[in-house]
Amino acid sequence: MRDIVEGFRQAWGLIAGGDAEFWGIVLLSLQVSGLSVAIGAAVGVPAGALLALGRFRGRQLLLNAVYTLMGLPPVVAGLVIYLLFSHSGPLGFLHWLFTPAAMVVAQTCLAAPIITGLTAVAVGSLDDNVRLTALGLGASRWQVLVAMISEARYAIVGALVSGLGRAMAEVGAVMMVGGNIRWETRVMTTAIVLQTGQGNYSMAIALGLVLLGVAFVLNTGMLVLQRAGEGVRRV
Amino acid sequence: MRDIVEGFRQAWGLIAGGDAEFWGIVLLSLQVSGLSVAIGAAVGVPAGALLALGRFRGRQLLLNAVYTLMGLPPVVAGLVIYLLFSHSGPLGFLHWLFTPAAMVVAQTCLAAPIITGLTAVAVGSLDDNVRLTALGLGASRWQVLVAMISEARYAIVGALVSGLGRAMAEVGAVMMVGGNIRWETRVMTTAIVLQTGQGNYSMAIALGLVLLGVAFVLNTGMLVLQRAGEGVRRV
Amino acid sequence: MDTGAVQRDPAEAGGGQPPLLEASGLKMVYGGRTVLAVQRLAVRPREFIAVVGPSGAGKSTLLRLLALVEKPAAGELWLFGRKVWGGGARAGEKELLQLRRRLALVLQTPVPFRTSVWGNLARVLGWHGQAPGAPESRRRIRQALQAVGLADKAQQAAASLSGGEAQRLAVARALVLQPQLALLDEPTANLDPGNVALVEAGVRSLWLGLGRGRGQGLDPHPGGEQELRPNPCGDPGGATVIMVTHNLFQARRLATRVLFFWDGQLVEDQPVDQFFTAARDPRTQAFLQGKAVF
Amino acid sequence: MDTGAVQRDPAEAGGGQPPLLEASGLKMVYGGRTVLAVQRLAVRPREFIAVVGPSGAGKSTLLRLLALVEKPAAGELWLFGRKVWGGGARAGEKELLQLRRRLALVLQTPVPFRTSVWGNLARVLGWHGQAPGAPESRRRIRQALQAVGLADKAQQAAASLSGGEAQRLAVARALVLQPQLALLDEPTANLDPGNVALVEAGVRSLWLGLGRGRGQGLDPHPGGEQELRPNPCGDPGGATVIMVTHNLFQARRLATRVLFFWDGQLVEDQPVDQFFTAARDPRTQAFLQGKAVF
Amino acid sequence: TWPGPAPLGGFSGRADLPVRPGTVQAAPHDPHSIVVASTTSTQDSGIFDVILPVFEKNTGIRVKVVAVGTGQAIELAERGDADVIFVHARASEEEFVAKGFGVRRYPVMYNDFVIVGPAADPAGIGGGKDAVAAFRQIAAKQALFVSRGDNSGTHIKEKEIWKAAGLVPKGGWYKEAGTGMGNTLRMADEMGAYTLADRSTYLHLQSHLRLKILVQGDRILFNPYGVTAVNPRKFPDVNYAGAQKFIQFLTSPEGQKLIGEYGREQFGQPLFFPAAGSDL
Ligand SMILES: Nc1ncnc2c1ncn2[C@@H]1O[C@H](COP(=O)(O)OP(=O)(O)OP(=O)(O)O)[C@@H](O)[C@H]1O
Ligand SMILES: Nc1ncnc2c1ncn2[C@@H]1O[C@H](COP(=O)(O)OP(=O)(O)OP(=O)(O)O)[C@@H](O)[C@H]1O
Ligand SMILES: [Mg+2]
Ligand SMILES: [Mg+2]
Repeated sequence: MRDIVEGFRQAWGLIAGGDAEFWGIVLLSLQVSGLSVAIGAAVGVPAGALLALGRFRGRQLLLNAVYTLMGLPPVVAGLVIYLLFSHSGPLGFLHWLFTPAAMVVAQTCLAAPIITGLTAVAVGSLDDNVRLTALGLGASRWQVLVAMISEARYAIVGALVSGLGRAMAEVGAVMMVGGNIRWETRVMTTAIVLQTGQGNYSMAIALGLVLLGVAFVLNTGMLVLQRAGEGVRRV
Repeated sequence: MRDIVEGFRQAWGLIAGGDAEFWGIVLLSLQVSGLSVAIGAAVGVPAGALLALGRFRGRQLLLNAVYTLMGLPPVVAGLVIYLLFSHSGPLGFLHWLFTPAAMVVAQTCLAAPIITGLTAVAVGSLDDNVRLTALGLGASRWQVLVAMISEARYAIVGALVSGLGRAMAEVGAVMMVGGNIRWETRVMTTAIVLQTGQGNYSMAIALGLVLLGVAFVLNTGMLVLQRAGEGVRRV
Repeated sequence: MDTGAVQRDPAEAGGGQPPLLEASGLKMVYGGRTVLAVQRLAVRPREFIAVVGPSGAGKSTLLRLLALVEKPAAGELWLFGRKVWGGGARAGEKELLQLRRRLALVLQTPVPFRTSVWGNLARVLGWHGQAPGAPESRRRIRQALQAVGLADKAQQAAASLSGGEAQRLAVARALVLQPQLALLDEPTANLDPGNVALVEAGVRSLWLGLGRGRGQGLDPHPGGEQELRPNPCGDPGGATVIMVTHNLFQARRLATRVLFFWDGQLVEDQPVDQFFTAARDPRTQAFLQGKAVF
Repeated sequence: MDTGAVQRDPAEAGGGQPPLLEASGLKMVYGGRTVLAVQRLAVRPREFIAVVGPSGAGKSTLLRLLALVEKPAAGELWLFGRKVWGGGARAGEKELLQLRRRLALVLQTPVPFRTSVWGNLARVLGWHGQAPGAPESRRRIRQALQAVGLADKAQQAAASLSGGEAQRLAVARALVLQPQLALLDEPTANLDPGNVALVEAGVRSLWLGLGRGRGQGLDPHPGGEQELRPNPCGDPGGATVIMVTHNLFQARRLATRVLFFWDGQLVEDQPVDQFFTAARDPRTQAFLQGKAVF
Repeated sequence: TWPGPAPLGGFSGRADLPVRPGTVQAAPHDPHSIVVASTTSTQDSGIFDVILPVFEKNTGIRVKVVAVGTGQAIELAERGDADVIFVHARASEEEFVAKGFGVRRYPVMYNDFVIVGPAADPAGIGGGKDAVAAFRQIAAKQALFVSRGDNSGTHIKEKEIWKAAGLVPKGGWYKEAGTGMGNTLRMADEMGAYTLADRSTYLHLQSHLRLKILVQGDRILFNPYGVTAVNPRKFPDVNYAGAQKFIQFLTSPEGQKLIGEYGREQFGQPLFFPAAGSDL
């Protein structure tokens, strides 16, 4: 209990203190997770909408597969990506292992299924009349897709928030492909693991609180943006 | 690459082999994650609907907080739960630490915010006329809540699938509070970490594949149930 | 909790025909715009009121306020002899619910619940504490579905109904409750003449208190000839109806009194005959001639 | 891809008045139930067709099929001289889109897109490749909003419109496209007489090809007196209109021909005068007397 | 002592450049950095924070520590993803060299394992020095014992002691945890169980634990750390020169002095003892 209280105090100290290493870690976390979610959204939102709207064979199976990948264990993702990017792996020539690039790949693999699956749910929950209206007014398939995404944007922001949560909280995969190298690939979650391992519980909790704080600011930003775009909206 | 291929082969061997320890691990994973999602749903679905429908002060803040907790790092959750249940912690008298009970608590803490947040999104995306219709026909607050949950059930199943994904994939927290004790608290994810740490990559991948297979079956089950309840539904 | 709800002066409440509903200074504001401002409105039991007016005049807003599903920005509202809003007070959630249980609102947009047609009615009865499987409930559901001509679609998924079918389902959900006050927002807008007649007959039966007694089913196809008369047994069960309609013929056919709204204002409030023959406000006359566009 | 679409015999296509639309054996099945089965239907350019029939007769289903937003279970459909469905063939996605871009469908349920009223129209124009900010686009949007009386609500969030306003927005979204074929599903069901007149005038303008030329705006308040005449310049721009309505007066006012559906069957297909005076089928007569309930 | 900046030829141009976070683009063939595969317990001891800044300042070579499980650390190097391994599992290290992946193992330091347990000491092993006897006692009393169970250096040592005791531990009293040192200690603490721990991790977590050191100082409990460069003949683009410099530094007097002093201030005793040139 003492550690929890102490953690709050230390969290404040970290934020107020302006330590370069600490802020570097926060920044890297933001960059890696932010980029992952951005890529995940660029791929997952259209893919999810397609899965919801398409009428191709195997659609339901594919959708189930995406749902299943929401539960991809990070260590497995990390391991597979490690094997791909390892020196003796097929993508070893890129020399991405133990760099932020590989971490972005790993987190994208974890965030993308969540964004895809939840976008499919969001678009699939829309009244079918939205689709018929758009089609009946001359929208092409892509225009229908964009219109449906726009109509479901409230729920799609929820999908992005979930994807971001997954990316930011994740540790197994980035640990594996990033290596938690100080000054280079150490992010908040791997730093938390390190502190926990060294018995610095209160520091681990402090970092966790900071991470949640960062997530809170990001989420609030997303929601404010979304609400601004919404015009009048009932609550 | 060889490891990946080998992983598939070994996954098959595990499933066909009928090894008692392996199936015990699978069963425990199912029990812990299943119970966590069940508890998370029992709490999170009504809570999410309330967050979406309520008009109390601080609602938006609370909603943002729930979204933020979607990104709670498992290690931090594990650490805090460890401190609470440790012998010197306030809940130490329960002696839950390093038993499946503590693992259920940990996974519930991780799954519940996801289920709550996504239910809030699902219910909040419904047309306000659903609420007005129910109220205008004499539904009480709770009856409105139940009706809205029922109308949003397609998206709420999506929330449950996400929560299950999080619970099943999670490792940091169950490792910390469960201890990955052989025959007692070892679940699939902790077994994967153990294999990975020993450099047994193909076995780790095999276990990961089995885990995904289990998740696939569970998800398909949920979706089939949901669709059966739906009667006629456009796709 | 219930401090906001005050019992009407018993003397007045027991009087000949105390108002069932009374509103004064009732106001609704959306996004800074006042879309409804009713100086005074009183409705006595068993009235059949038609609310007419151009699109956007605030008719649906009025109905939502009277059904207690939205809170007015200002003003007082008394319903069933209870003060609901006004003077800084507001009724508690529990009292609001009790009052709402005596009325039924049919929105302009029918919202079928995602279950079967039968299930829609069963759910609504369930809200009122009626076991949906009980014989009495089943009888009422069957009767309500017959009244709107949906008896043969009872098992169909409500989400797959046609526009007019969905609208009739919405009316049936209100009829099955046998409310004391029915608030209907353009309940026949999407219906053909035959079904309009059917739904009108159902609403009139409710108004007249027919079919309230056990076993006294509604005539599903009342036809034009057979005139409906109030319940001869003196059953006080007849309901008050407030119905928004853009169909002036319908207003004339059904209503005892007509309210005309214009830009959120109640500009004309007359018994039905006067309304069509001796409207005072020039805007009403323009509207009756189909020239009023708001 | 486009193998299913066959150019009509050029001789016939160039003939006096080749059909704009031709259907035979068109059938739609939902959940095992045949809800529409049209033996034969041909529509020539510039016709104004009213589709009437009891609730659930299949009118909306027909419109969705003719707008190519749903695929029939069986049958042939030719549109704009192209074969869309039939004989095992089906038009490719690209061809379907091209054909759909020449028509506009207004559903029975208006679905406002979650943006401003103006944004709704701008988006629709955008789909047709018109830059929404271009002066010509702005002129057309303004004109369409005026035609339905929503000009002063251009900046309001479409989701907050009243029932009738939403319906008029849906009509405006079709008008702004100036389609060759307008498929309207009860576009005035939720409107008061004044707004009905307004929307009817807008639809008639489209039919007559008024306001198609640059700068030749629609008269926003045409009033009852001033008769609308076809475009005197001989502009072939007039549209074909197929409109579902339950309002028989409206059918009489606007249509040149009336189709009567009953339980998925086209049982009466007559020029407007004959329909009201000399209907052949007894079901039609019952319907006209308000007695037909399906 | 170790000479000043830029002690060795070849990197003089860059040696005195300050190393700034985030500026180093990591790539395995980068001559200005090396990847060291090590174990979590080594990293958790915190010794890298003391050694590495001095090495980096001296040589201008960035050290990237990747701390993973022992088996995984060796596996990493066997795939050419590391330049050096720095672990405490002598048999595995020697096998690594024997298979040709490593050039040669150099002893660097040692610390020791301790047998910890509840203060009440139900098996009555306290005070002694004989680890094998203590293990026999625990087994005889069926007192709770938590094993790392993860094939780490610590686990391998534990198995060695059981073997020396002629026992195969089994039963409800013997918990195979399969987790890290910190977790294992927490678990033993909660359960009132015995366990084998490396001194450094125990000292780090001491303030959170009720466990006491009961047996220490037996020679079998020595925990030697070795460093091995990855063979450039197996993987031509490993940074062999950098690896050599790292090894030289660890085994140099300056490096050895840093190691010997680490922990004195914080814990009142050193965590590691220099062992360069010894046979550990
Ligand atoms: N998925 C479905 N399963 C079963 N029946 C369906 C389904 N979808 C539509 N129907 C039925 O098809 C029939 C025709 O519907 P349609 O919407 O075309 O009627 P309509 O003529 O437009 O009626 P209205 O005037 O009420 O709008 C209706 O009876 C409807 O219940
Ligand atoms: N959130 C909002 N912001 C601004 N204006 C609103 C909002 N909600 C409703 N309005 C406006 O309130 C007015 C009254 O709406 P209401 O639905 O009561 O009209 P109505 O009389 O029922 O019209 P109709 O006959 O078209 O159904 C409309 O002009 C509508 O645009
Ligand atoms: Mg209205
Ligand atoms: Mg219809």
